[in-house]
Amino acid sequence: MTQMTMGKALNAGLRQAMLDDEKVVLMGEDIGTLGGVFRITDGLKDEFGAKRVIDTPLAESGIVGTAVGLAFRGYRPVVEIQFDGFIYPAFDQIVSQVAKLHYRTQGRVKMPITIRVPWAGGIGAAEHHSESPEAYFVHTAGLRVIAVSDPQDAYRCLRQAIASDDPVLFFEPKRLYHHKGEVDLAGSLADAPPMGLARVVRPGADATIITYGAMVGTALDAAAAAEDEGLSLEVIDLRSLSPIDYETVTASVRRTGRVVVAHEASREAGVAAEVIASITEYCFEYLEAAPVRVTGHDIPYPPAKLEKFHLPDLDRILDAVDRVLDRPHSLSTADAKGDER
Amino acid sequence: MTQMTMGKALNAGLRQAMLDDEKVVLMGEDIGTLGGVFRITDGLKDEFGAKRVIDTPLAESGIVGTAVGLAFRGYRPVVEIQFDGFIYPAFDQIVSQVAKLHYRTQGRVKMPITIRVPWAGGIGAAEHHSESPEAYFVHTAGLRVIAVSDPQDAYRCLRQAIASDDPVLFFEPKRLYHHKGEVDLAGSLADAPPMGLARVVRPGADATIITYGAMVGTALDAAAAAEDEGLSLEVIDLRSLSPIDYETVTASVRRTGRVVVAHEASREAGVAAEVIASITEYCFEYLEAAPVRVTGHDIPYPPAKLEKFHLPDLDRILDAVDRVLDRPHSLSTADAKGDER
Amino acid sequence: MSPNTSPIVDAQNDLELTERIIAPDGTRVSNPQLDRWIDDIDYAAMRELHRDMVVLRRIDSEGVALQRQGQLGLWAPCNGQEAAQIGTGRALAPKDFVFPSYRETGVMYTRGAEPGDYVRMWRGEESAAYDPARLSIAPLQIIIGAQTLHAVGYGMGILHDGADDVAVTYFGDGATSQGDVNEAMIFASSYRAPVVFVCQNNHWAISEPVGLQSQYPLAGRAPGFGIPSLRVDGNDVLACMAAMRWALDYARSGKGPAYLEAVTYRMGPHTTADDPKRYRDDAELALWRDRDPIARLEAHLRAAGELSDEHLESVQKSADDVAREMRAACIGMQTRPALAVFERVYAEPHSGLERQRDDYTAYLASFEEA
Amino acid sequence: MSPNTSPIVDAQNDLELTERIIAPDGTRVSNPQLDRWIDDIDYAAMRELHRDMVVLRRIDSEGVALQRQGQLGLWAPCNGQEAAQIGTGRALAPKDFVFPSYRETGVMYTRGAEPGDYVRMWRGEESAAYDPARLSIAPLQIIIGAQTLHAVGYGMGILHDGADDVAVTYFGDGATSQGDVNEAMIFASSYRAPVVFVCQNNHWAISEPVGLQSQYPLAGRAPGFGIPSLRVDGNDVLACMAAMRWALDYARSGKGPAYLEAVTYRMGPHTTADDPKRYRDDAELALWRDRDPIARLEAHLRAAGELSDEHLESVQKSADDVAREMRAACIGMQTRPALAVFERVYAEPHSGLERQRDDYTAYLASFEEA
Ligand SMILES: Cc1ncc(C[n+]2csc(CCOP(=O)(O)OP(=O)(O)O)c2C)c(N)n1
Ligand SMILES: Cc1ncc(C[n+]2csc(CCOP(=O)(O)OP(=O)(O)O)c2C)c(N)n1
Ligand SMILES: [Mg+2]
Ligand SMILES: [Mg+2]
Repeated sequence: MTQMTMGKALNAGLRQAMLDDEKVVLMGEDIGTLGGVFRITDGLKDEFGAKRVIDTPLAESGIVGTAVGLAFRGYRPVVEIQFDGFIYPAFDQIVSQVAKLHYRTQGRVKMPITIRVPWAGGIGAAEHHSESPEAYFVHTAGLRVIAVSDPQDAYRCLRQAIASDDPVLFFEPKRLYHHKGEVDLAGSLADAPPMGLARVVRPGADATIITYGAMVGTALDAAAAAEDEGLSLEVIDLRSLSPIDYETVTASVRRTGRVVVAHEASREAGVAAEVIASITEYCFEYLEAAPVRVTGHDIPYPPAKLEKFHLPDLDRILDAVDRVLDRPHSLSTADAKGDER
Repeated sequence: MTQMTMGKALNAGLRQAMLDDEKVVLMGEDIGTLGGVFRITDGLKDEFGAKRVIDTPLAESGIVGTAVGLAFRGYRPVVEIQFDGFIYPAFDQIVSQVAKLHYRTQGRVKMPITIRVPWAGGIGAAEHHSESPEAYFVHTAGLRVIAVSDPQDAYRCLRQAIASDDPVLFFEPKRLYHHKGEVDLAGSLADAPPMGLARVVRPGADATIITYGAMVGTALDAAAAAEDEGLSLEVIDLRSLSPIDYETVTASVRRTGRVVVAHEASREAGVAAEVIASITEYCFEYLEAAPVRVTGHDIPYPPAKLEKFHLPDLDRILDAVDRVLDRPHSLSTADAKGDER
Repeated sequence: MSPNTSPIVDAQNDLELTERIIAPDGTRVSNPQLDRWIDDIDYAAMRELHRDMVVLRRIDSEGVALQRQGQLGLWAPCNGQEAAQIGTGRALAPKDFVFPSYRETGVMYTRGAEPGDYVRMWRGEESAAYDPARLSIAPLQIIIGAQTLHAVGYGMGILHDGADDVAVTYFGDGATSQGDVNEAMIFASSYRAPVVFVCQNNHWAISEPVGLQSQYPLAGRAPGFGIPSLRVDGNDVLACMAAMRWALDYARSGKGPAYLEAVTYRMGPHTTADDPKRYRDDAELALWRDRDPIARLEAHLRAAGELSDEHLESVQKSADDVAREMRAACIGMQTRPALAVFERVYAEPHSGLERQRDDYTAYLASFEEA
Repeated sequence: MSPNTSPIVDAQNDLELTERIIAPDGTRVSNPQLDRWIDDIDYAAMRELHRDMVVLRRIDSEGVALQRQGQLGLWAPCNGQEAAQIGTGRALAPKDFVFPSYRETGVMYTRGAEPGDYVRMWRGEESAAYDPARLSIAPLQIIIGAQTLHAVGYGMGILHDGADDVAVTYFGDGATSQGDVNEAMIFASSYRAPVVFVCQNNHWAISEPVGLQSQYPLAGRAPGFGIPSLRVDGNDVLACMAAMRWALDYARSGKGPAYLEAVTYRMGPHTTADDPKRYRDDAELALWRDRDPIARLEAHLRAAGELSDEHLESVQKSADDVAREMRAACIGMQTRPALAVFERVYAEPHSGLERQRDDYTAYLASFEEA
C-alpha cells in the first residue's frame, strides 16, 4: 500500500495500463509535453513517447472520432477531455458512434475506448469548468459510466475501464485530485472486484445515503455529524452509474427503509431520479418514507462566488435525512403546500 | 374547427407565427424549395421568401450556432433538425449556448429559439432516424421541452413555443404526421392555455397512465382494451416535459394511487424515472403500489424489423397495469427473484 | 486578397474544370498528370471496368425494384456515380480500409460484397450491412461526415503500426459542410496520416445544390489544410482510377493525406423516399444523362473496335445473375428473434441490461403460457 | 497537386511571411496593399494607439496582480497581443458587433469597457463580464470557437435587416481546429454574410504549438472556403488597423466575409493557472520580447522625434489611473445573495424551477428560525 493523491493514482493507473497492453494509447489536448492541465498524464510522454501519448489538435469531436478509428484498427484509446464542459462537441461521436458501433456490427467491432473526464464543481472555476454531465451518458445505452471517489478506486477502476472491451465514460472529481489515500499498486486486476459494483463506505441502520464522486465525502461528513445526534446513517458510493449495482443498493434500503440520494448534477431526469425510480420499483414495500433527492438546482452552473448555494453540502444532506426520518426539517411548514401541488 | 393532419397543423402554425411576427425566420436542411423531408415547411418559402425560410448548409452545429447569432440580433429562429438522430452534432451549441445565454447574461440576452425535431420511432426507418433524445434536454436547465401528440396541440404549442422568449425543444412524433384531428386555427394565443400544462386525455379511476408523444395513442388503446375487462384507466398526456405539470399529475395519482409511466426512450435516467421520483416524493402516502415504467429497452434503437420488440405497445402497457393493480402479470413468477436483487 | 479559386455554381459548367482522360464523347484526351497512373490499363482491363459499372447499375436498379416491391424499407441509388465508385474502388489494395457513407454500393462491389450485403441494412434486418473485416469496409455511415474522422484515426493506427495500408473515406458534397469533415482534414494533416479523402460531388445534398455548401470548388479547400487535392471528372472511370492511384501512392509513401473531388451527378432521387421533381430541372438531368459514365466508356471502346455485341451480352448476363442472387438473398432473409435486440449491446455483461432482458423474456413467455 | 502554401512550423520565422507597415526595429516600410487604409493616421493618432496599448498592458498586469492577491480566480493575460487587439478594435464602427473569446481585453477596452467589466467574470461574480448591448460585444466565450457561428448568424441578421454593420469574431490559433470555426466559414461564405474573422495566432494553445493545429498558415484556409484572407504582422498596430479596415470595408460593402490572421505571440502564460516553463523555451520568448508591439511603435515615434518623455509620463499616468479604478471596482464588488442563483434561468415562469426556489428559500429560512 502506498499513500498517494488521486491524481497520482490515476497517473499510476494509466502507466500500468500502458505497460500491460501496448495497444493502449492516450489522446487529448495538452496531455503530452504539459502532462495535462491537471498533470494526470505527467511523465507519460517521456516514458512512452509521442506515438502513445498523443497531443491532439483542439477539437473534441476530432479526438473521439479518431479514437473510434484507432479502435477499428485494434487500439485501446484513452481520451482525456480537458474539462467536463468541453465534452459536448464530442457528443455526437460518443452517442451515435462509440455507444452504438458494437451493437450495430453485431459484435464484430469493439469499442474499448475510455473517455476520462475531469469532472464537477466546487473548485471556484470559470464557466463550463464545473459541469456534471454524467446523466446524459447513463441515459445512453451502449456506454458504461464510472465515477470514482478515492485514490484506490481511481487506480483500480481506471485500469479496469481501459481493460474493458466496452466504452467507458470515466468521471474524475476534480476537487479530489489532491485528496490522499492508500493505494495498492501491486494487486492484480484478476483478483480485484469488478468495476461495476457499489460500495458501502459507512454502514448504518437508520437511513441510507446513496451518492457518488466528491459527494461521497460530503455524505460521510453528514453521517459523522448525524452520529453526534444519535443517528446511524449508511453511506453508499455507487462507483458505477451504468450499470448501477442495485443488489448493494436494495440490500441497504431494505434494512433502513429510508433513502436520500445526493449528487451535484441538476435534478430533472438525473441519476438520482433513476435510483429512486428503481428503488421504488424494487423495494416499495420496504420504504417507510418517500426517498428524497439532494441535488444541484436545475440551473446552469452558477458563477464561482455563488456555487456554494448550488452544490449540496452537509447541511442540505442532513435536512434531507430529517425529511426521510420524519423529523422536523426545512419543508415542514411547506408540507401542506406540497400536498396542494 | 378544421380537420387536418398534424403535419398540416404544424405547417399552419409556422405560417401563422411568421405572419404574427416578422422576426420569425425558419432555418434547416431542405426546408426551403423541398418544404422539408416531411413537408412541414411546404409552401412557406414561396410565401415568405428565401430570406425567411432559409435552406442551410449541411451542419447542425452551424444551424443552431447561427440561430444563436440571429437571436442576438433580435430574431426568433425556428430551426428544423431533419431527424431526431441528427441533433447530436448541435448538442454543444444547444447545451452550452442556447440553454445558458439568458442566465449567463443575467437576462440581458434572450434566446427565443425553437428547435423542431421530427421524433421517435415506429416508422420502420434506417438507423439514427428513430431516436428519442428528449431526456437529454429535460436534464438541461435553461431549456423548455414540449412533445405533442395531436394536431390541435401541435398547432397551438408550436405557436406558443415560437412566441416564448425561452428556447424550446419541440418534439414532433413522426408517426403522427399523417394523423388527423380537429384544429382551431382561429383561436388567439392569448386565450389558449399555456403550453406547460398536461392534459387528462381520458379520465379513469383505477390507475393512471402517464405518457407523451405517439405513446398517448397507445395508452388510449390500452385504456380502451382495459375497459372491456372492467378497468377504468386514466391517461395523462404530459405535453410539456420541462417543466412537468405536477399539479395535474399528482391530482390524478392521489385519486388512483397506481401509476404506469410509458415512453419510447430508453429507461435509465429517462423521463419516466423523473416522473416516478417526483410522484414518489409528492404522493408517497397515496401510492398503493410501486409505479411501473414501460419504456424502450436500454439498447441502441434496433433495426426496423426488430423495432416492435423495442417499442412499448398496448400489451406491454396492460402488463404494467396488471402489475400496479397487483393482478397476475408477466413478472409474477419473477417476483421472488425481484426480492433478491 | 482575393479567393484563389473561381466560383463554380452551376451544374452545367462544373465538369469543365476537372481533370480527365476520356472526354464525354468517348475520345481519349492526353493528361500528363494522370496518364502515367493508368499506363497498364489496356482494352481488356477497360472492358472489366465497363463490366463492373454495368453490373453495379444493375445492382442499383434491382435495389430500387426491391424497394418498390416492399422488400426493402429504403434504397439510396448510385446511378450516375458508377465511374467514381468503380474507378476509385478498383484502385484500392486489399488491405486498405474504407470508411464509406451510405451510397457506396459500387465500392462495396469492388471489395467483394456478397449478394445479401447490399440489402441487409436497407431491409431493416441489421444496422450494419456486412462484416467489416470480411470486406475491409466499415459499416455504412448515416451520420453525415462522421466516418471521415474514423478513417483518420485508422490512418493514425496504420502509422503507429508502421504499415503501408491506406485508410480511405468517401463522403458527399453536402458532407463537406460538417465540422467533422473539416476536423478530419486537420487531424490527418497534422499527423500526416495515410488517408485518402474521396468527395463524390454529385451536385446535390437531397434538395440542396452544391452551391449552397460552397460557391468554390470543394477540392480547393484541401490545400489550405496542407493537403494536396485533385478535382477529377467523376464520370470518367479512367480518370477516377488514375487520380485514386496517385492519391493512394501519395498516402502510402508516407507523405500524408490526399484529397479527391470526383465531380459527378446523382441521376436518381436522393433515396427511394425522395421526389427530385420538387427541386430540380429536367434539363439538368438530361444534360447529365448525356455524360453517362457507362455510355462514355462504351463509346470509347466501340470507337476503338474493342466492344463486341457478344461481349455486351455476356456483361448483361453477369449483371442479371448478380441481380438474381441479390433478390434471392433479400427475399430469403430470416428476421432475428425478439430477444436478439438485447444481444451485443455490450461486449461484457451489464447487470442493468440483463435484468431488462430477463424481464422481457418473462413477459414474452407469459404469452406462451396463456 | 501540391499544397499552395508553404509549411510554417517555427515561431522564429513565422513573422517573415506577413504583411506589415512598421518593421520590428521601428522603421516604416511601404506596403502598397495596406498603406492606403491608414493614410489618415498621423503621429497624433499613432500616439493614441500607443497610449491604448500601454493602458491595455497596464490593465493586463493589474489583472495578474489581482489574481495573485486572491482577488480574482483566474486571469488570461494578453500581453504581447496589444497591437493585434488595439489595431483591429480601433478600426471598428460603434455599431459593429463583436463576438470575442476570453482573451480580448484590448477589444473590450476599445469598446469603452468600464473598470469592473474587466474583472467581474474572472472574480466569479457573474458569468458574463458586462452588458453586451452597452459595449456591442457578446459575452466572453469559453467554449473554444463557438462564438464564430454566433457572429455569422448575427451577420445573417444584418443582411436580413439591410444594414451595413459588420459582425466581428475573434478566436485563437487553437480554435481553428474546431468544427464550429470551419462551419462558420462555410455559412458565412454561403450567405455572403458581413463577418470579419480575426484569428489571433499567438503561436500557442495552452501548451500546444500552432504547428500541431496546422503546418500551413491559418490564413491559407479561408480562400478555399471562398473567403479572402490576409496574414498580417500582429505586432504591428498600423498593419493590424489597416488590414482590419480593409476587411471591414469588404464585409460592409456587401462582398461577404473576410479573414485576418494576426501573427503575434502570447508573452505570458495561458492563464495565471498555467506554467509555460513546462513546454516552451526561454529563447523563443526572448525572441518575441524583441518584437514587442509597444516597443516597436515607440521606436518608430521616437525615431521621428514624435514621442516626448512628458508624453510618456502622461500615458503612464492614464494607465495607472485605469488600473487603480479597476482595482477599486474589483475589490468593491458585492456578491449577489444566495437566491440569485435562481434568477434569469428562464425569461418566463417555469413551475419546476419555481418549486425548487421555494424549497430552497424555505431551507435557508429554517436556519434563520433556528
Ligand atoms: C448529421 C446528419 N444530418 C442530416 C442528415 C440527413 N441527410 C441524409 S443524406 C443528406 C444529404 C447528404 O448529401 P451529400 O453529402 O452530398 O451526399 P449524397 O447523399 O449526395 O451522396 C442529409 C441532409 C444525416 N444523415 N446526418
Ligand atoms: C471546447 C473547448 N475545449 C477545450 C477548452 C480548453 N481550452 C481553453 S483555452 C484553450 C487553448 C486555446 O488556444 P487558442 O485558440 O490558440 O487561444 P489562446 O488561448 O491562445 O488565446 C483550451 C484547449 C475549451 N475552453 N473549450
Ligand atoms: Mg451529394
Ligand atoms: Mg493561441
